[in-house]
Amino acid sequence: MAEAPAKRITDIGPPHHKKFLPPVILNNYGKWKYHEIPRPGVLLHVGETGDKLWSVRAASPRLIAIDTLRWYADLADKYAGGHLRFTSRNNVEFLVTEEKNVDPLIAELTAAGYPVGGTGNAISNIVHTQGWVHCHSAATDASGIVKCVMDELTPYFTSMKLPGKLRIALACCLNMCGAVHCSDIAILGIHRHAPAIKHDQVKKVCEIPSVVAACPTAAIRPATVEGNASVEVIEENCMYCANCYTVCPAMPLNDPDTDGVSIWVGGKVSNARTEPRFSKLAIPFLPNNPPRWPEVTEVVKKLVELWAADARKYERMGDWIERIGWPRFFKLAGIEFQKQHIDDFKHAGLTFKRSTHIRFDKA
Amino acid sequence: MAEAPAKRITDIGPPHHKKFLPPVILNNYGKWKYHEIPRPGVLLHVGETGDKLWSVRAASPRLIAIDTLRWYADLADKYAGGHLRFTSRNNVEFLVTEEKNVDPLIAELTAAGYPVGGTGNAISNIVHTQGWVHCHSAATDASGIVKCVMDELTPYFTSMKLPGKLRIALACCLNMCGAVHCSDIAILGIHRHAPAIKHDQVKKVCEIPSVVAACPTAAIRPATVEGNASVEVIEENCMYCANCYTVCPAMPLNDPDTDGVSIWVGGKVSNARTEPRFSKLAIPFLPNNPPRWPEVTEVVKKLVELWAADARKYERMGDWIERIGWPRFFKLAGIEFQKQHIDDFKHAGLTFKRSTHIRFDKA
Amino acid sequence: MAKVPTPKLDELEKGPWPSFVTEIKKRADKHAACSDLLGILERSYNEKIGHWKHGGIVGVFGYGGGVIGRYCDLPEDFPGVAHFHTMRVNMPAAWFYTSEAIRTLCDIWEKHGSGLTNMHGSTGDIIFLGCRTEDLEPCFAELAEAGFDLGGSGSDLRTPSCCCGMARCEWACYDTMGFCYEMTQHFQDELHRPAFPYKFKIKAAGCPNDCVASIARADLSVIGNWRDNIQIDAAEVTNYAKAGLDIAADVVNNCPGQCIRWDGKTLTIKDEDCKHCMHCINVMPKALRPGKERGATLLLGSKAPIMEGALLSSVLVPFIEMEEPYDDIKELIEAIWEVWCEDGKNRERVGEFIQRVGMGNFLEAIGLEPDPNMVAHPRENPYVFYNLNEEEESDE
Amino acid sequence: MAKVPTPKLDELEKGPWPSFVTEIKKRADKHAACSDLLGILERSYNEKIGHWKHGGIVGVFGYGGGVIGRYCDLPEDFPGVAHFHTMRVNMPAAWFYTSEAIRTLCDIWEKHGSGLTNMHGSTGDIIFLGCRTEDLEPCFAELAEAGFDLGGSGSDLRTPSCCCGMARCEWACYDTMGFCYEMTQHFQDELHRPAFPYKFKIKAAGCPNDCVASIARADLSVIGNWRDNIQIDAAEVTNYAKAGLDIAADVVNNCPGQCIRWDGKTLTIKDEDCKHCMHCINVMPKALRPGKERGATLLLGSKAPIMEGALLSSVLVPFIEMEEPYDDIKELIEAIWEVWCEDGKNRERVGEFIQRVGMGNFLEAIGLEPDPNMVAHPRENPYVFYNLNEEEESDE
Ligand code: SRM
Ligand code: SRM
Ligand code: SRM
Ligand code: SRM
Ligand code: SF4
Ligand code: SF4
Ligand code: SF4
Ligand code: SF4
Ligand code: SF4
Ligand code: SF4
Ligand code: SF4
Ligand code: SF4
Repeated sequence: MAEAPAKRITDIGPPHHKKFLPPVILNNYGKWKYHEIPRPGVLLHVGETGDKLWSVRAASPRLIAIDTLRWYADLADKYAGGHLRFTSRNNVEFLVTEEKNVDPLIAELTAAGYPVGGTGNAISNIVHTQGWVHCHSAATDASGIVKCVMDELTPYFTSMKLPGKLRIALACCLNMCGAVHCSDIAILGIHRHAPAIKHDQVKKVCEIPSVVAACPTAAIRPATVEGNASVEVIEENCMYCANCYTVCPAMPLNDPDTDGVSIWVGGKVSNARTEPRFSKLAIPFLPNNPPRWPEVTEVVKKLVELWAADARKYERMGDWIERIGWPRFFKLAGIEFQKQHIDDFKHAGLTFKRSTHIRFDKA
Repeated sequence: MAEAPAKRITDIGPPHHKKFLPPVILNNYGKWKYHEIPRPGVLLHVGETGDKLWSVRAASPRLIAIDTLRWYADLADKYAGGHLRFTSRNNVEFLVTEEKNVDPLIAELTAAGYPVGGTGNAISNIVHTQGWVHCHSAATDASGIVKCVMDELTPYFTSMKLPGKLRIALACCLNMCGAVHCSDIAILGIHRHAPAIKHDQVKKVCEIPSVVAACPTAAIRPATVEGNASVEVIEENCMYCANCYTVCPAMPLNDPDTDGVSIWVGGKVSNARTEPRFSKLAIPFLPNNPPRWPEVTEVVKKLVELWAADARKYERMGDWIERIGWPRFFKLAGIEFQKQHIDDFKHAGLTFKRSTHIRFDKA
Repeated sequence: MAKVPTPKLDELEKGPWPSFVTEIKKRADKHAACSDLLGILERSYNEKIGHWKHGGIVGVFGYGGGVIGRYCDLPEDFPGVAHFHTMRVNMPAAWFYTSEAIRTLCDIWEKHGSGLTNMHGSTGDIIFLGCRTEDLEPCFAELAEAGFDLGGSGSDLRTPSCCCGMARCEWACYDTMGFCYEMTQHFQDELHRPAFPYKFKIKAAGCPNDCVASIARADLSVIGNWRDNIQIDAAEVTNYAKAGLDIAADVVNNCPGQCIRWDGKTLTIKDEDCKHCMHCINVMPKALRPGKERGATLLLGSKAPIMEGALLSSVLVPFIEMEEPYDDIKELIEAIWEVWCEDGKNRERVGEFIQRVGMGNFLEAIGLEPDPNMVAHPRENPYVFYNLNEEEESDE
Repeated sequence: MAKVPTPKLDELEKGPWPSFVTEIKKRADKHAACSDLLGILERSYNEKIGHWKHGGIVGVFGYGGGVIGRYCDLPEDFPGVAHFHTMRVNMPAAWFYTSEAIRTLCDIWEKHGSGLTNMHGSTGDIIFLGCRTEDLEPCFAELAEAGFDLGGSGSDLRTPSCCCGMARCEWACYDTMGFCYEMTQHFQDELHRPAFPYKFKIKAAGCPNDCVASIARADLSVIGNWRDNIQIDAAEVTNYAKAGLDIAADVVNNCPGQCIRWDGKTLTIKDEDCKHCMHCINVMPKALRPGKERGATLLLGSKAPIMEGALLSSVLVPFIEMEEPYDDIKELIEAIWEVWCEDGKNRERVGEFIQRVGMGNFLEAIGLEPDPNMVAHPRENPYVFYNLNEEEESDE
């Protein structure tokens, strides 16, 4: 750590947001009346006073260079009185008060390769994580898969023709940075081999009791290996969560051959209609196949279109599957139901089918 | 054990049922067409051939003397060609083939104090267990409470005016002999004190490792007490399930002051409409107050009538509560919601309210 | 009468419901066990505590199950119930009797025991309540002579039970009684000689109404089902409507499959969406019936709470044809027992065992393929096991 | 450009979605970190494995959080990313900026780091991606000068975040941004100096639509709600109907409270049955609005799967009025932290902690009464704890 400078400013927190809000917002703060979506990617909010605000939403790769940020600033100055924001799904929004600016702004964004959309019954940006760009823990890349999947799904970003919202998220390991576990479709990096233990280092860089305590399935126990105080992993109890690696760098799990991604479906967050719920395992494993991950993009697209074709209005992915039932979902999706789909962790019994409410395939 | 007699017959199993079936059943076996309930307690089954069978169902205390059984046999001979059966809820049924015998049979049963009913949308017999009549484990009596509760509910046995079926069951301890855990209303005997350990006997009559393993909450550990190899119970981890007592007689839990019953609601078994489900805790504790258990009878009657007044047709207790919500159930029932109602065992988190789907009391 | 006054128990002779106290009193003059039972019970009613001692290993020769030993803790005061064992007598399937059979049982039990019974116990047995140790064997011999045998207790197969099924119900999708009888006979050894990690119960219901509560209290729940279309008698539908049944409200709106249509004239069912819940059939028994391709759904693992919490049985085989002598089911049961006996812990029910070893592993061990009908939904947690080493090896 | 060819990454510049590779390339000529990032990433794409080492304790003076240390494992080949730490800069509430603020951030980050960012990280921070150790402190100083501070990392309060709420949404039931700001400021110490058993996240959503996914990923989820009646503008309802909205199918049939009636003319809501799901309001924003008695529901405990499995937050306070400076909520948070810091295990999130100690005990410890709204349903297992000894003692 650097030495402390003479006069340090600390603990000031972020700037107060009111400094950054445009006048139309300051004037209508808490007094918006309703909104409309005049075209995909544009939200029109109308205040009690009649004031109007057009928010223009554009796609973002999330990993952005300051060059692009400065261009955003320029666009904001040109069309939006210098006001912009980012959304909880990492899109950028320009806060426009003059209707005439909306179309030129959209034209400029689109021309530069930043599609406008993500509103209403659309697919918005993929919430994701660091992957091979920054994290030591990643079982797959993040930005790369996101790019490939969204390349396929852009038409659903720029239009609003889906039955409801569809939220996709990606996390590159089981730590699940982001709300992957409650997404309509989640893409999750996974390992499939127990940690490789560097026995000569464990004692030096890790606290053995913490390592033992870190394992959700109690697969780790202290052991002396080749004369080193270390740990051993009971391989059949290991499900590759990498929590041991999180607390102990001497236990890496990354492996080019067996790492890959799994696909989860049917989660949601909003309370609209049905309660929030977790995503469930659809496809246990797809290989890491950079740079374009064809297996992943294909299956995500297929799942989206299956849902889009069959779901009722407003029916989120999970609501749709609940209605048609998981057996039919597996059949329609052409996914083989495997051992891995059946829960075998703590609450497993509660996920078993505890009734005869079965739908049979009729001949 | 007695010495083996010279020529023993063993492993013959029960008599074949066809020996006991009346001709009308043998002739219509698997060929019944439909049924009607011409009056409470009477099922009329009609075969494809047009054959008719009236089954007359009468209440039974389940604990019956052979004197009564012989009287049943006489009644069967007199009205039912010598044919009778018992139901899965311990009622007796006379299998009558001549319509003219139905009413006199009912009259005779009723006159003798054996009400006829339990069919259709009624309360049938209470499935129950041994209690103080026979079991060492009982935290309450069984037959006694059943008698008191059914004395109150007999009008719902002899009529069919309820919204749906209502199944009550009683178990005198957490072993829950009978399907108590899936009943519309369950009455369950409970202890509320940790076992009293007879340290001088543990080693003699119990296997210490089995005792330790028997505790669902890991409250037991081996210990030397007053020089005896024995066990100790970490009292704050004990929830009085008595599983230790089941495997070790030296650890009794019975206690006149703190034993009593708890009331559970909303379970069901059938797959009709909704899936089978467990009963949930309504009242954590009511005292053992023999001989008439007024607190228990009162509350059970109240719950039945609350449900009867508010439920929709076919709506089982649990379906009704699901519809109105647990908060309103507690309010209507006048039951205080307490710490004990909130699950704190293994799957507790799954029973928490994980959404904002809340109904507020409107002013 | 009881030898002592029983003012508390006497209170339980009042009221419209038949009284178990009256029943005991019927025998109080005839058998010491019955008068002393009244006495000791009155004492329990006063003291709010039971007076029975824990267990006791008694039984009949060559059997490990079928008798529950019971001694009271006040033998001096109540010698009549010093021994008060119960015998579990295997009932006939679905509890059908002739008056003659009833009298035979009464005669035997009058001779060898208290004359008190439970008709029936919660597992389904005829319970002979109150037997002295020395009476067990003679009682058993006479029962056997009369064609009766004991049921299960301890860590064995428990007495299988079933609903009345085809004998008295139009909805039975298979012969519950025949199946129950066949299982009981086929597994006599497993029933009488405890050799399992814990008890194993089989219950057979003819349709999803599940009138023996099998899904809540049987390690193997066999529930009748059909896989083709519900049979509709259009004329009878019309009759129900005419008779005032509100088909839209009472039937259509309650259908969990959301697959019934009623336009005021015709009722149609989209059978591929039917969840086989029975409701529509229950409401209109003359008009609707289960389909013709009948069989059963096999579910596994229900039990009471101790120790991991109660379980409901869950789907193991979504649909199976039920054909005597049920060899496929017997094989499946044996495969389950084999795996469970090999790896189950002491006092671990099969439902708990499956949760511990994992359903996927369990299925592999018994040789069944995973089926999406086995789950309410696929897993939510990402803790997925693989066995790539083994897989690679087995690839070679 | 990257110093090495990047044919794989180049593939990711194709297609309609904006490319992160293009973004990195924009800086590749300007900063060695960016060209080497391309190089090392291409290597990962070839080898299917990341090239970053585990952690590394770096930071700014006096803070325990806000910086994630990162070193690559190929520093010789890619010296530009030998150090590649990230700084988590606390974003303004709901991510509102002026162009000026954006430019200020860009200038600072151009001077002290790679010039690559995430706008934003999953917790909400501005992520400065790729900083050398020696640049951390000067960068921090300049940020502070410009009015920015770092966010959380490690076992501290994480950067609170919120939806745009009253700033840009008609449904906000409280001032999410004001609340978020106030919490962030009030708990500056907890945010910068990790002293908890594990991380603690706060997320604030203005209504049950939960546009910051707070219920899935915040230890404390604050979700706006109302407790009176939905406001209905009858004229606008008519307009929707006229405009072709199928109110029966689209609104009434989707209402989980089953409490909306629409007779073709008038829409009525039985508000005591309303579950506050927002659906009807979402569909008819001009006609329906949340009630006037507004506040929030507080929920506790959501988190990602490791280690006990993922959790959703569950109701702690069904309804609370939201009044600056939110003293009651601050006190509640402090009470929660106190109990959790006292008894929580290392790396045990508060949601897991509650499950371990029991919700009932937890409520007692923080001084809240049990409420039936806290549970989906009461317990199913009979494993109920009592403390009769203590109760008797406290009775005295
Ligand atoms: C801008 C943003 C909040 C922010 O502060 O950044 C936002 C803004 C709005 N949301 Fe949202 N939501 C935003 C993230 C979310 C999230 C969080 C997430 O996706 O991670 C959710 C929960 C998603 C989930 O359930 O998995 C969310 C669930 C909703 C819903 C409920 C949708 C449903 O049917 O389940 C509505 C209601 C609706 O759209 O009818 C809604 C409605 C709205 C409205 C219409 C509210 C309003 O009156 O202004 C706003 C425009 C929505 C639109 O884009 O069509 N917003 N909204 C977020 C935009 C993210 C993006 O770039 O796409
Ligand atoms: C006789 C008996 C079977 C036996 O072999 O002994 C039986 C017989 C019939 N049951 Fe049952 N059920 C019998 C125990 C059960 C049980 C088990 C239990 O109570 O422990 C259940 C599951 C209860 C539960 O869900 O908790 C049961 C759930 C049903 C249902 C579904 C009711 C529902 O709406 O949930 C029906 C359908 C109906 O009644 O409409 C049904 C229907 C029937 C029918 C109508 C079947 C028929 O066509 O003959 C029979 C007359 C019912 C009546 O009493 O109204 N039977 N029935 C049992 C009588 C017990 C008694 O003495 O009261
Ligand atoms: C007699 C009977 C109750 C009754 O009055 O009807 C009974 C009585 C006893 N049961 Fe039971 N169980 C009886 C049916 C049940 C049922 C219901 C069923 O079989 O459908 C259950 C719940 C279903 C299940 O198996 O889970 C049941 C779950 C238990 C348990 C808990 C087992 C578990 O896995 O959690 C125990 C404890 C044990 O086995 O140690 C138990 C243990 C006992 C013991 C042997 C007590 C003990 O700890 O050793 C009781 C002897 C009482 C006595 O003195 O007569 N009994 N027991 C039932 C057997 C009669 C018969 O054979 O027909
Ligand atoms: C940067 C970020 C991902 C991103 O690309 O956006 C991130 C990155 C990391 N997270 Fe995260 N988490 C990030 C948001 C989240 C979220 C989402 C959220 O906060 O809304 C979650 C899920 C919600 C939750 O907290 O449960 C999340 C759940 C985790 C976990 C699992 C925690 C758990 O209790 O299960 C870990 C493991 C740990 O803490 O050791 C973790 C650990 C990590 C570490 C520090 C890796 C580690 O093992 O030490 C990652 C550093 C990556 C890197 O090299 O930059 N991260 N992490 C997010 C923070 C940016 C920001 O400050 O804005
Ligand atoms: S999900 Fe895992 S690999 Fe990805 S950023 Fe988070 S901790 Fe790192
Ligand atoms: S990867 Fe997870 S399951 Fe495997 S040993 Fe490490 S902590 Fe345990
Ligand atoms: S429930 Fe308990 S006390 Fe009652 S009979 Fe069964 S084991 Fe005995
Ligand atoms: S009563 Fe139950 S919880 Fe208490 S010590 Fe015995 S086995 Fe454990
Ligand atoms: S389970 Fe079905 S077949 Fe058996 S008696 Fe009940 S309704 Fe009839
Ligand atoms: S059996 Fe049940 S699910 Fe099937 S059509 Fe009838 S009511 Fe619907
Ligand atoms: S959570 Fe509610 S208040 Fe906040 S932006 Fe979303 S819809 Fe608006
Ligand atoms: S908010 Fe939801 S529950 Fe309430 S009335 Fe509207 S749709 Fe129904």
